Amino acid sequence: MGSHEHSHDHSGPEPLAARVQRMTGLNPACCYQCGKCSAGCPMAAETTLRPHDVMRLVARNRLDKLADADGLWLCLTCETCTSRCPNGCDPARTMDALREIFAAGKDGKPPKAISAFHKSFLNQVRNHGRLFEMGLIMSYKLGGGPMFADVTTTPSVLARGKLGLAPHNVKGMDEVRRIFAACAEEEAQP
Amino acid sequence: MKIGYFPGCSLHGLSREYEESLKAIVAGLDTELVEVDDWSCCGASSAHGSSHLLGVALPARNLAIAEEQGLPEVLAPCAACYARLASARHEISEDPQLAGRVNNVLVRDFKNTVRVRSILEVLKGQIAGIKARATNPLKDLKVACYYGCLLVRPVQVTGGYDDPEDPSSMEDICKAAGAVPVKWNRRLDCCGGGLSMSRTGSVVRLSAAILKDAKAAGADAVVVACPMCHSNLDFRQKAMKHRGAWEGDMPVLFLTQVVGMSMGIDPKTLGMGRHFVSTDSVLARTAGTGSGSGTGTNSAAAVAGEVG
Amino acid sequence: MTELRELARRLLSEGTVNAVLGWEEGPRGARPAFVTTPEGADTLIFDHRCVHNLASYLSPRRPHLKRLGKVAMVLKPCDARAVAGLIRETQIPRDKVVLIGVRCGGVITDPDSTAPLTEATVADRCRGCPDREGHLADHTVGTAGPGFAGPSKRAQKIEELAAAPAEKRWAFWQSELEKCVRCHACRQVCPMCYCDRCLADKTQPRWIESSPHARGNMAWHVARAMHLAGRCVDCGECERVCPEGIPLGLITRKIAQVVSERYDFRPSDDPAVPAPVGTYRMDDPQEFIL
Amino acid sequence: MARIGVFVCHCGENIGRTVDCHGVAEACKDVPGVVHSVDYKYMCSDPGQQMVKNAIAEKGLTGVVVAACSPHMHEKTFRRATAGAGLNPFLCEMANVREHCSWIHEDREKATVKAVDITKTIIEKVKRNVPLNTIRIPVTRRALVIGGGIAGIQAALDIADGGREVILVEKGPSIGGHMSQLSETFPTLDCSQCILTPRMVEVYQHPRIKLYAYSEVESVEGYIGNFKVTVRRKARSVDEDKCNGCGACTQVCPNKKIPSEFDCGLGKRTAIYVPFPQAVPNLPTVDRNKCLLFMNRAKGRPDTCKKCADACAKGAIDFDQQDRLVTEDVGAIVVATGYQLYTIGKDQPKDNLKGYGEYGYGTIPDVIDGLQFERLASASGPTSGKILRPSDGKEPKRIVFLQCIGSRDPQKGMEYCSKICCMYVAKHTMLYHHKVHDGQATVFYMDIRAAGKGYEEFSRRAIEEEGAQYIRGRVSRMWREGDVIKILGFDTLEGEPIEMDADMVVLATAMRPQPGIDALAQKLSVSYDQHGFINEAHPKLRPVETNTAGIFVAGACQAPRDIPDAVAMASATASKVLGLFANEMLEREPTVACVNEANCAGCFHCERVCAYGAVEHKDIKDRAGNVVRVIAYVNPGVCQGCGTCQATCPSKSVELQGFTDEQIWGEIQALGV
Amino acid sequence: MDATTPAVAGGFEPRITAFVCNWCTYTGADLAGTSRLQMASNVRIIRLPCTGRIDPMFITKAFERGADGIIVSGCHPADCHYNAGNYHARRRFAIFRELMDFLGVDTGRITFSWVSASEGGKWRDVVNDAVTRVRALGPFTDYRKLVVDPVATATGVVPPEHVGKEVPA
Repeated sequence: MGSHEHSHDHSGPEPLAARVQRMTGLNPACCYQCGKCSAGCPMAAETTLRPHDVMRLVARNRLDKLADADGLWLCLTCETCTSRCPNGCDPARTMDALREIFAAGKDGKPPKAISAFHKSFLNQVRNHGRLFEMGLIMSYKLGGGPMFADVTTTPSVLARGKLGLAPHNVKGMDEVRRIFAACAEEEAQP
Repeated sequence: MKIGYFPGCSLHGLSREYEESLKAIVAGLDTELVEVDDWSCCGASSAHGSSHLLGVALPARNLAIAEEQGLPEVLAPCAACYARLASARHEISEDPQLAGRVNNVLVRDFKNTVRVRSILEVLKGQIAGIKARATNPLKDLKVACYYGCLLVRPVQVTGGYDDPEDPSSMEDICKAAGAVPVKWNRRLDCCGGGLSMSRTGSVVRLSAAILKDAKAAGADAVVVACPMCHSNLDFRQKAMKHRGAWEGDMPVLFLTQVVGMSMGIDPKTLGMGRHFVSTDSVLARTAGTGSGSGTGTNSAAAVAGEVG
Repeated sequence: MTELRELARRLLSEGTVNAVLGWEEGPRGARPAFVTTPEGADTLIFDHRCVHNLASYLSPRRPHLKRLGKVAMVLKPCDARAVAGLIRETQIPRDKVVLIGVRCGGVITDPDSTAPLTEATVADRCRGCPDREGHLADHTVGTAGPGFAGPSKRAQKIEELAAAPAEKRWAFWQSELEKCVRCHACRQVCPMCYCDRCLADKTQPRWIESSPHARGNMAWHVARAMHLAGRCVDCGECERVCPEGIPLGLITRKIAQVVSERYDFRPSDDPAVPAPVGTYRMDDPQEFIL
Repeated sequence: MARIGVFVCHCGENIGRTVDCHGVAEACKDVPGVVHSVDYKYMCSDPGQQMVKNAIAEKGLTGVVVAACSPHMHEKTFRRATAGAGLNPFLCEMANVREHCSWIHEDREKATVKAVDITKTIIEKVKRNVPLNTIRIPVTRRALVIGGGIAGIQAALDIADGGREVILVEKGPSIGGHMSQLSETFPTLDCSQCILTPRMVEVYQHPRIKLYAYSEVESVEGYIGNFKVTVRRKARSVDEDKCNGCGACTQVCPNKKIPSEFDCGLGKRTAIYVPFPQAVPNLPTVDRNKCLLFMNRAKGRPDTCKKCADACAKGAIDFDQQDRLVTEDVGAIVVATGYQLYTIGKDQPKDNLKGYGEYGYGTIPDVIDGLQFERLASASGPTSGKILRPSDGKEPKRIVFLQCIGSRDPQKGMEYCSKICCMYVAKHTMLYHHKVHDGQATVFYMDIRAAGKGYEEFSRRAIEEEGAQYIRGRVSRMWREGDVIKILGFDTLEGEPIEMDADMVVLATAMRPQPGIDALAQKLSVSYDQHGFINEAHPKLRPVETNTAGIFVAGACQAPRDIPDAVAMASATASKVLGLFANEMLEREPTVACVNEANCAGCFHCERVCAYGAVEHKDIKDRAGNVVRVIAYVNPGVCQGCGTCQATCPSKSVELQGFTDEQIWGEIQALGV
Repeated sequence: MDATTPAVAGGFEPRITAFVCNWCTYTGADLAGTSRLQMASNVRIIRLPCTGRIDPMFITKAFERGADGIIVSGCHPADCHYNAGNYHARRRFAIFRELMDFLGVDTGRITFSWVSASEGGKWRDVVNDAVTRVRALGPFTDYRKLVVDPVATATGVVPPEHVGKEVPA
């Protein structure tokens, strides 16, 4: 009976539901699967794993199934799910926590393009304190984003004076780097 | 009135016209924006999707600086920045443990006293001033006010300055500027947000549905208060057409530009020329701008010519 | 002072009251006085030596005042809290007494002293007292002094005791309570102790051993503290009259702090404000309960 | 001088195995005052009880201690035996050496020491026990029923049929309640009004029921058996004695556009109106907020319209009628004030209710609630039973029902399940399919809760035979496009989002208690939960009693209830009331507080802590009749015996009989070293 | 260390007096019995109708009579058989506990708990924990030895007339 859950649970000694509850302060068991979150989810048509599925799989400790699906990475963080949830669950926050789990461990398989985008984005912030959009575009494409997409539009963006060519570094770069380092360090702790 | 100001990366980059128009209108509204010193990126969805602590600490750094500057409240015009800053404030106030961790990471004595305001919240408080200064009311301009996801929800984070399901502040502001808000259905739908670059197909699907609904409701333009929404609805119209999801040209304006136009501010100052979809049709409808100055790619000179 | 005397004279001559209870100059400083004639009003005084809480005289346990019929009473802001307590607990009807509030800037510790009112001589309860005039009054007279800043020495001593280990506190209180001779002056002077038959005098059963030894003394002072919880107006009279000099104010003040911190209650001179013991909130803190 | 008998029970092996029962009995012999101490195998057996009785008689015992099981088990048994031997039963107490000793310890030596201690504490207590007498309170054998819906009607009829007088107070102009608005009822689909109307008439004609319609309870004083109730009889502006119910007045009233409460706003009524044709009493009422004459008077203008008065042949219209207060003495009260529905609009009556912005806050005209659908489906309704949508009067071909609106939704409504919606939605789909043959009913649901006789079969029939489409999932958003309602939902069973068009949407909104229930509950001093539902005294064993003796609760003011539940509860309250009225005097355990009048200082701390309002003020007068003191008096009819007053009393001037300070003091003494 | 086994053979065994309400904790203790839950035998229960009936004087008297520890236990909030007695008790004992602490009594000697009629297991834990705690604190001779003059004690204890002879402590 119980062996089924155990064989699929890669989250170590702490069950996934408990782990998510610890991270979010929200009880995944609160989800009663009404589907209102998924009904309003803008990406419901494109994903195989909708918000209520995510909540269910968390409650059932199915980290394996969550890892296989694209839903987490297609989430737009629009929070429609959370704001309409009748029972005070927070699917958006839950998905944040799951992304965090996957980002930290090796279970996560975000689609290449999306992962590359987020990585590039954070690199920009880590290195400059602010987003350097031109740098983001370059680094995203080198880091695994579709190479030729938007190539045609970039010049027009430049023409409108929208893209700066040189990054602006904040003065408190030390602090920004420290924040990144400290967060990474704290997250690394069990 | 003095208020702290967190521009955010986009307002210094892709959406600089948002900042240009904002600065142009606040001058007329007796409001002074005090920029947060040496502000850094709020982390956007990339940060909180990879580390919860990082997603809170990055915005908290900016709130801490504002607090040190003695600013009781900070305006974050970008809806995404607003959501991150306001969420950070909310989460820190709800969770003393998190507050401690954030202070450890920041190495600052942050007391979380700064209130975060959205552009709607701030302009809503200035409606009388907007009305009074609307020398060029946008009489016939039918606008579809688009809120998107993060401006009015979740209500715990926003503090409920507007109804999360039936908001009205943007319509009220547009009305004060003389424009006519249309009644439409998709003003709270998501445009596709941060997937613009990484998954353009989804953005095209979602944004096209929004534009179609606005058009069906008879709107001349869509009004937004978010750089990301603007980029998806304006810049991606080309991709939408390319993929056969959308016909026509729907001008997409920042709310601050709408207010600015009503004040008779030069379209160039408002950065109307920086849009991808021409705003000429809008400028034509709101004839009365006496400036006649060129607007870059738009043929505003021609617009001005038509006035006479 | 003229204002007070004139008011007293008027109340007496117009027959509004049969007596005015205030202070007069005694052979050894200020003392409580009953004035029953308009002429007598000139003997009334009010200054920093008027320490006593006259509200005690309103207690039904002292029928001699009641026999005088309707009386007026001179009240400091702190005394007004005691009168409010008596009204709240239906011991006196509000319309049976005329209250003359005096504005106050603090009193000294010892009414017999000739010392001026200074930082050194001021009564401890006046340190940090925010009230310059009471709200429970039919007339308000006089001018208020500036008052004195806190913290009170009592509060400091309480903090000091709280910081000490339990054995130290035990030893401190045993050495203090050992001195108690059970004269019950603390009870007699307390405006809020008005029972006809005190628990301490009951024999069936005898909860409080009556002879003066540390154990009975402990029971007595615990009972007194519990009975005054949320009711004590912090007038400090118990401590002033204790012939053995036991710092009883520490106990009442400590309990007042507990009540204030846990139930956000301070003794009020508004009779309509309910006392915190005898009421409850569903979400009262209960961290000490398993 | 006390003469105590101690009886130690072995309880077979239950006590004897770990406690040396004989040793306990021997040890107790040395306790001063004990004159008899024995042990026996089964003290509760007939011979055991006989031992107690014999000892009382032979040794002249003044107190009995039975060291055996918990008093909750056999205290009554041994007190009965004690009384049987002629000793006051309250001089007998149990020492619990089984549950609290032999069963929880293995060490025989320690258990025996403890058993001796336990028995000694009770010996010391019993030494201080005094004879107590059962309290007898007179009972006024008339009942008040508040609320004239089906629960109130049933309670009133049952009590009246049982031979007692009933005062029935109804807030509205007619009795009948929500049941009179319903079309047909689940699971039998019988016509609601057809089964209700005869009962309404029966109430009206019953010789022992006094009906006060259009009246409200103003105040309640007293206690079980002895309530004094003041009822406000609101001015109808119609003389009840003169009016013959001909209805001529309503025909001529010029203000005909007032939304009818009975038709849930779907129909119209006049300013002088009878809410529905079968109303009981069949009397018109002038709505003073809508009547032109009164609206003019409010503005200080002269009376203009008096058409109703002119039309009345009986001269029954009385514009100057005033509210009247009448008082009634009753011995018991039944609360049956019923429910209201969660409002679908933006304005909500309480902060915790948020309304549904995602469904347009009910601004779409063709989004209605369940009661409105009942009116549409009712033959007596505004559409004569045709299902027509409010916006354009067209027959909706696609109708969608949303369940759990405001229910099971702690964020915007109530966390509880409203219980009846699953069934009435199933019924609605059937009624709809019966009336619109080419229509399709679709239901969005979370779970189908059909626990009731014939309920599951009924809801299955709606799906299997009548063609209702059931989709498991909540709807995220609704909006209007043209005259179509767009619905964005999710089918959690199919795993696909759904965008659906509908012509009409019915929201199965939550059941909430009536507005003003808190004020009424406070008047009655009965407790209510955070939603306003009246609390029952015990959720299992005392489901129709409230925490205040003599006040009972029936129907949907206690929790969401369907008709059979409400009726069953009403009959249960009636049997409770009739039981209470069976005797002229009410008997109660004497464990009540009693004031020492000589010592009471009249501080009334006891009054402040009493949860039952049992403490009264008593004047002590001198010979000349002047009040010299005011002291506390505990009404033994109201006191429930918690003793909080005694612990609070500074001078211990109030004593809880059976648990006096002396008794407790004795117990503590007995435990001393 | 298990509360049911003394620390050292022949070592100190605390005497604990428990004041409990009739409806929740007393019944919960009954349930512990019917469930045969084994627990330390140091506790003597005095039954009151409600925690609202429990007077702080009971506790000082029990200490005087040699109790080393006290348990006060009743119905959980909202469960009071008498609606609100436990709420009044909660305020009373919150203050009393702080008072005892201020006077130098180790508050570990006084245990307050909510134990419902269904919490037999919790009652066992409350008993065992209290016994373990008080055993570690040692005998409360500080309180008992407060009396210097034994004659005064004897006169202080006046038995009611009908009680018969009282054995001096």
